[in-house]
Amino acid sequence: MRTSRQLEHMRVLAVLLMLGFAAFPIYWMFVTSMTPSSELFASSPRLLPAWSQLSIYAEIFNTIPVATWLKNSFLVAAGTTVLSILLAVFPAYALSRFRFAGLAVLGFALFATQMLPEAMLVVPLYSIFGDLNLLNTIPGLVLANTAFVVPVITWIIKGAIDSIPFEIEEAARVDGCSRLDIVLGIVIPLVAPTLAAAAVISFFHGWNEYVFAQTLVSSENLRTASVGLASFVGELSTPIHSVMAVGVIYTLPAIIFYLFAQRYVVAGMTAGSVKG
Amino acid sequence: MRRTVNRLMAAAIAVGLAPWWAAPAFAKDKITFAAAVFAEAGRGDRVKAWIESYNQSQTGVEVEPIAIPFSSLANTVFTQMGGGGGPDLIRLDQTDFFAAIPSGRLLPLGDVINDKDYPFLGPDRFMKVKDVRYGLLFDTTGYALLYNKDILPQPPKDFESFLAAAREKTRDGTFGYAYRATMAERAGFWQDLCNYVFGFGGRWSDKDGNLTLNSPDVIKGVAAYKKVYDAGVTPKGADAATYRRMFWEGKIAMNVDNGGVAAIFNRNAPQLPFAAAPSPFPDKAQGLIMTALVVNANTKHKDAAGAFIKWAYAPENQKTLQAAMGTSVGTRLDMSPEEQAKQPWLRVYEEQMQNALPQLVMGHEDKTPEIQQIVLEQVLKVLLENADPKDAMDRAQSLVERRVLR
Amino acid sequence: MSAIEINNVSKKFGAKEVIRDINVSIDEGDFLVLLGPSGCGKSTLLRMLAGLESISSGEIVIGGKRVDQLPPGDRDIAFVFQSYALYPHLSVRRNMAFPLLMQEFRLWYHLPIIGAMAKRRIENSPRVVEKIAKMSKILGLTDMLDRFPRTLSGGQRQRVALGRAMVREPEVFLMDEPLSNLDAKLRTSMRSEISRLHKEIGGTFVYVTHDQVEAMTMGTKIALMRDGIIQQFGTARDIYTDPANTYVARFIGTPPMNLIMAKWDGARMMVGSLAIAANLSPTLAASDVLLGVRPNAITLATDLSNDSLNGEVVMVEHVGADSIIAVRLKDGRTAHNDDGDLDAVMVTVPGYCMLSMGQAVSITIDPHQMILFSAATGERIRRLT
Amino acid sequence: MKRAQLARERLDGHPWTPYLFAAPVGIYLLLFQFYPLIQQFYMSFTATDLLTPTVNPFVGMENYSFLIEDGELWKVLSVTAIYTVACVVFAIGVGLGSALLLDSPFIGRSLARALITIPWAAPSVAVALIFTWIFNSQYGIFNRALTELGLQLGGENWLDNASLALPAILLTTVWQIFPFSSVVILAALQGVPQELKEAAVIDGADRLNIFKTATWPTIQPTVLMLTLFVTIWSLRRFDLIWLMTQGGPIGATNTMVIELYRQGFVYRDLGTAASIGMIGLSIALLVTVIYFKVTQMTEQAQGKR
Repeated sequence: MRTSRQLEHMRVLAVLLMLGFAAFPIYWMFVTSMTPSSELFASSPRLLPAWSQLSIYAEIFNTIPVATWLKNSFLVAAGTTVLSILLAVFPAYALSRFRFAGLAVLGFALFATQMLPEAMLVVPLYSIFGDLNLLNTIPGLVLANTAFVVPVITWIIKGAIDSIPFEIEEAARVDGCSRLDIVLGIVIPLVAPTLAAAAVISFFHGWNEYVFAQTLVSSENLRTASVGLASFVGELSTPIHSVMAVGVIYTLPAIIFYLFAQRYVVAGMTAGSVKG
Repeated sequence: MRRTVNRLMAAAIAVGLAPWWAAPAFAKDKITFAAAVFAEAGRGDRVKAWIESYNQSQTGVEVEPIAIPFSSLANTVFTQMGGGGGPDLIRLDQTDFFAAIPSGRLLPLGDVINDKDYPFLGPDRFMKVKDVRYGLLFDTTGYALLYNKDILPQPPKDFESFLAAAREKTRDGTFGYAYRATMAERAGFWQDLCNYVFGFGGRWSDKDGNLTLNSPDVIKGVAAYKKVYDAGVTPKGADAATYRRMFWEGKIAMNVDNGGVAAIFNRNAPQLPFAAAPSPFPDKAQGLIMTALVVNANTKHKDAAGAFIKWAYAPENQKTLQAAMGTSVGTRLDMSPEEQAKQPWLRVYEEQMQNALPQLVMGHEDKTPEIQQIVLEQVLKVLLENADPKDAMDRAQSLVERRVLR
Repeated sequence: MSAIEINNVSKKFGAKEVIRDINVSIDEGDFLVLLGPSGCGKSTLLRMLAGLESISSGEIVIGGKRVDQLPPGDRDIAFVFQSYALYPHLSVRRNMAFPLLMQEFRLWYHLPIIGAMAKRRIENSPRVVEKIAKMSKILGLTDMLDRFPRTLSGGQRQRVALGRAMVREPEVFLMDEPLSNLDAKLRTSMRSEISRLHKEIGGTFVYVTHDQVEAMTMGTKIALMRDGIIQQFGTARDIYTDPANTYVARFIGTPPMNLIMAKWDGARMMVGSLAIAANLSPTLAASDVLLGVRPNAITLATDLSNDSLNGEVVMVEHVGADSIIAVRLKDGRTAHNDDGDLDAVMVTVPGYCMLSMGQAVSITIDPHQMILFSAATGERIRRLT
Repeated sequence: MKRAQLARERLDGHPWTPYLFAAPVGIYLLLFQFYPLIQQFYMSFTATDLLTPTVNPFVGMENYSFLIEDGELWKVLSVTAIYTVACVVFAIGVGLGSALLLDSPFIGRSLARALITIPWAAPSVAVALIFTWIFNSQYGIFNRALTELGLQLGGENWLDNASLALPAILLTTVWQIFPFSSVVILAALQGVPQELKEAAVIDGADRLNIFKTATWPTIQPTVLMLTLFVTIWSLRRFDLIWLMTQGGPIGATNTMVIELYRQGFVYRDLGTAASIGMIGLSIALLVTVIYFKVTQMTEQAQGKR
């Protein structure tokens, strides 16, 4: 029989191992970015960053258009977030609250899009976008990404709306709200934590997306960070520590943003409105 | 039909989307030029500067360079061309060039440029298919053995001594040789493989265009590739970008590579004492890299593209381009003795050019990407799973016949 | 003028008819309680009054205006929900101001920032501020106006829900089991509080409950419902003393009215083989009847005789001031054993009763407190001379 | 169920309202998902070149029969199946383990809960890049660590080895998605009734029994749902595999989506690519149908319906 103290130690060890597993690759990306190129191929690897190499980051911004890439990724991500949320709230409400002919079709259609690989739709989307003059534009990328984000977040928001008691909406109706007033004035504030979570998901999708950004945009000054980073996987290209530095610059904001946004993903605002 | 539906839907939602952005209006005729070279360290900026000098020279046309990484250039550009768009000008790799011709995606250039006005280099003849010109030779180079004189004072003369030297020089983080052997670097793998196959007398097809993937000489080349692989003289896992950097940092003794790479070595490490020699293979034949400057058939700026082409092939501009690229460009240029002396390897490459063959499956130029994929997968089986080279190439031959030539 | 008129109102969910042709008219200032077991349609009827539920046929008139096709907000009503249905994202003050805000709401108020400013302006207008001050004073909510619903106790939330209903000063207050989520003690005090509010602010109340005590204590009128039909409509006294049928008789009163099977042979009332003294002479052909008698209209005796209804004690319950004794009759049956009750006559005896199980007793029924139902239909037989 | 339906009915306002609410997203999906999808469906019966996608000579079932006869499809399908099943097992397994670990109280738990989500937040392209570097045979930290530990595995060419590339890709994938399943399961664990656990403890159950009787029944629907999602995501995962191995070496990591992309963009054969897409889509649909059947059956078994 193990003592509870031993168990406690084992648990701490397990947690540390798990966190190490989760965080190590990102740490290693950072270390590699800070390893002077002469040491990169040394026989024993450098396990700690060489802080003297911090200037690599300043250098990166001077030699590689990282700032533009990040700006584009941000615009795509922010656009995707706004458009997706705008598009998702009303159908989510309809899915949760109405019973109408076509409900099942809409529900299934939203789910089915989860099964379509982006790679499959690139060609037809390219020709549609060509006709719409959307190629080589940030709005074009936003539209393409939104098509893949909206279904997911519609389901998520629907789930949150499901948990709002009908009585609250009925109270609003008695108080003189129209259906639109209810969605905008009651439902949206009540599902705000879920909307925040949905926004995080949308933002990440936009920030990370690669296939569309690679094909639907060709202008160098509209290139996103994902494509920019992938472009290093070529020949005659940039040294590995610069590549890793760009990787860090691209990854870190996402991680920090996520750690920050996590707080908002904790729901529970309806607690107390109904029952004891 | 599809078009019509597209257009209708386009019209329907264009109204709704119109305020999203204002269509940019350009005073100049703006055309785009996509090439992988713009993204390359060392050469990219110089070639971009070359284009900028064109933009400065006149007010009618503005050329915007678009850098697309080599590995995704064909995918990206072909998708865009298929969708009815794409850049106006493209520098296409030879395999992609031939792939694009049958589908009518390249604009015939017979009326843009008069052959006789330009002293094109020999490989330019490949730019014409059935007497129709689909592109212009943009840059070209052959292959030769590059070696670091600090590590290896004398170049090996034959394959055996080459292998022995490579073995001898592999120690303490230094490697005797480097080449590509992964699908992640499919195009480069193919180029390196072509050098071995050609170097051992093999050809992918005969004069009549019949496939000869399993001919004895091809198999000899593949076996040699495997021998090098097993010798443990290469930095496995280092991609070309990495091992080329290692070369100029003095960690690689030898490398069979093209003239562009030599230029990069020189530019990144001017003091590096490297030299070029003929490749150490029995047959003098080596691969030939060439790229074509083509005009997208979807272009709406044919005249602007033509104007740029005429400028690009003017002798003085070709000279600047040559300096930027470090390889031969489309036309023959005279070089002063001083320039020759500064870049002694250029002569070697020039001489090797005589024996150079395009890295294509002649007679099936447009099918080369598919054939290349199958051949490389079979060669990988030889390298990784110790498959018998003959069996593997027999299989490649039959797979290609079955899948590609169906 | 009656405050609410419900004329021939029916409601169907698919093939199922949950409200069947209801006609009710309520006077201004009435406190109507819709009473009945769960699933009887009382809540549906209330929701139809509110406009939360459509009606299948018939018409509803509130304050002289036909409203059955109007949205809830236009019916001049307020609704208090069982679950309170407070807006969790709004403070108490803003919860209460919400109906007033909606009266002046414009579509553009949905716009961010400027919409919010416009809403603030309304919420801070003297009219709204004064009303909320007044109502919160009445309800004792003044100190918690800036708190959020989740920080309030159940009773406090209930008050807020009432306050939100009251600020509109509507023609009609509709309440759907508003006390059922409170504990027993709080329920009693809220009960009198609601009655007090009804007197203080006036207006017509319609109140749904399944609790007969609430109905009896609060309602000026009670409508007892079952299966979508109003069984009886009248004052609490009417319903208690003068039930229209066995259902009403058994629904009201604790323990409920005893229904003893009897036979009217044209002249005498026979329970088993015993003719009992009954102050009844129905103009009725000989038939089976049910003798309705409240437990407190029966007296118990331990001395047996052949002229009394004899039986034995099968249950004794002490409920403080009274004791409840169940007596199984030796020579007579009750008509209420089908719903799981004891086949026994319930008797309430004041004080602590010392009778024990199995003891033989006799019962005597007060002849003036007997009522008669048809054994066949359960309807009240009123043709008495 | 019944109540929800009644409730829905009672909220119904104007008959057009639901359509008005659903219209924007309906039109949007029609335009950007289903119209292209129908094009792809049609294209799968044609010989279409990437360079001339508007020229679609109709060839009937030829693309499908080629795929079936060629035999490459079976390898692709088996790689896809292995990859998908392994992703589900490991991602959910590791996710469950870490969720249980993070559910029990310890100092710094909230920090640990936040940190574990790091991989989920990292963009795929960056993940592909760093793992390619980590798995590098000469300079990768993975091999160096293995050599330090004295394991025979050291020095392997992970991404270039036909039998090791898939495990390497799997490790990368699991690293990236296990935080997701961990967080989702962690949320489900909050719903485990404490009383049930305590009852099990009083009944003398050991840890495994407590898990089986109290924890598992509560989180089982969540785990099922995760299985569906991880399955579908694995079926369509592209960036990571493409950037790390392009489906190689020798087709060892050639999943359906990679093969689709290769057919379409390397071989420029959009017709064959589309037919692979259709086969993949049918598989995804099949998985979904099975999922709903299984959910239904387990719910019935547990008497929830």
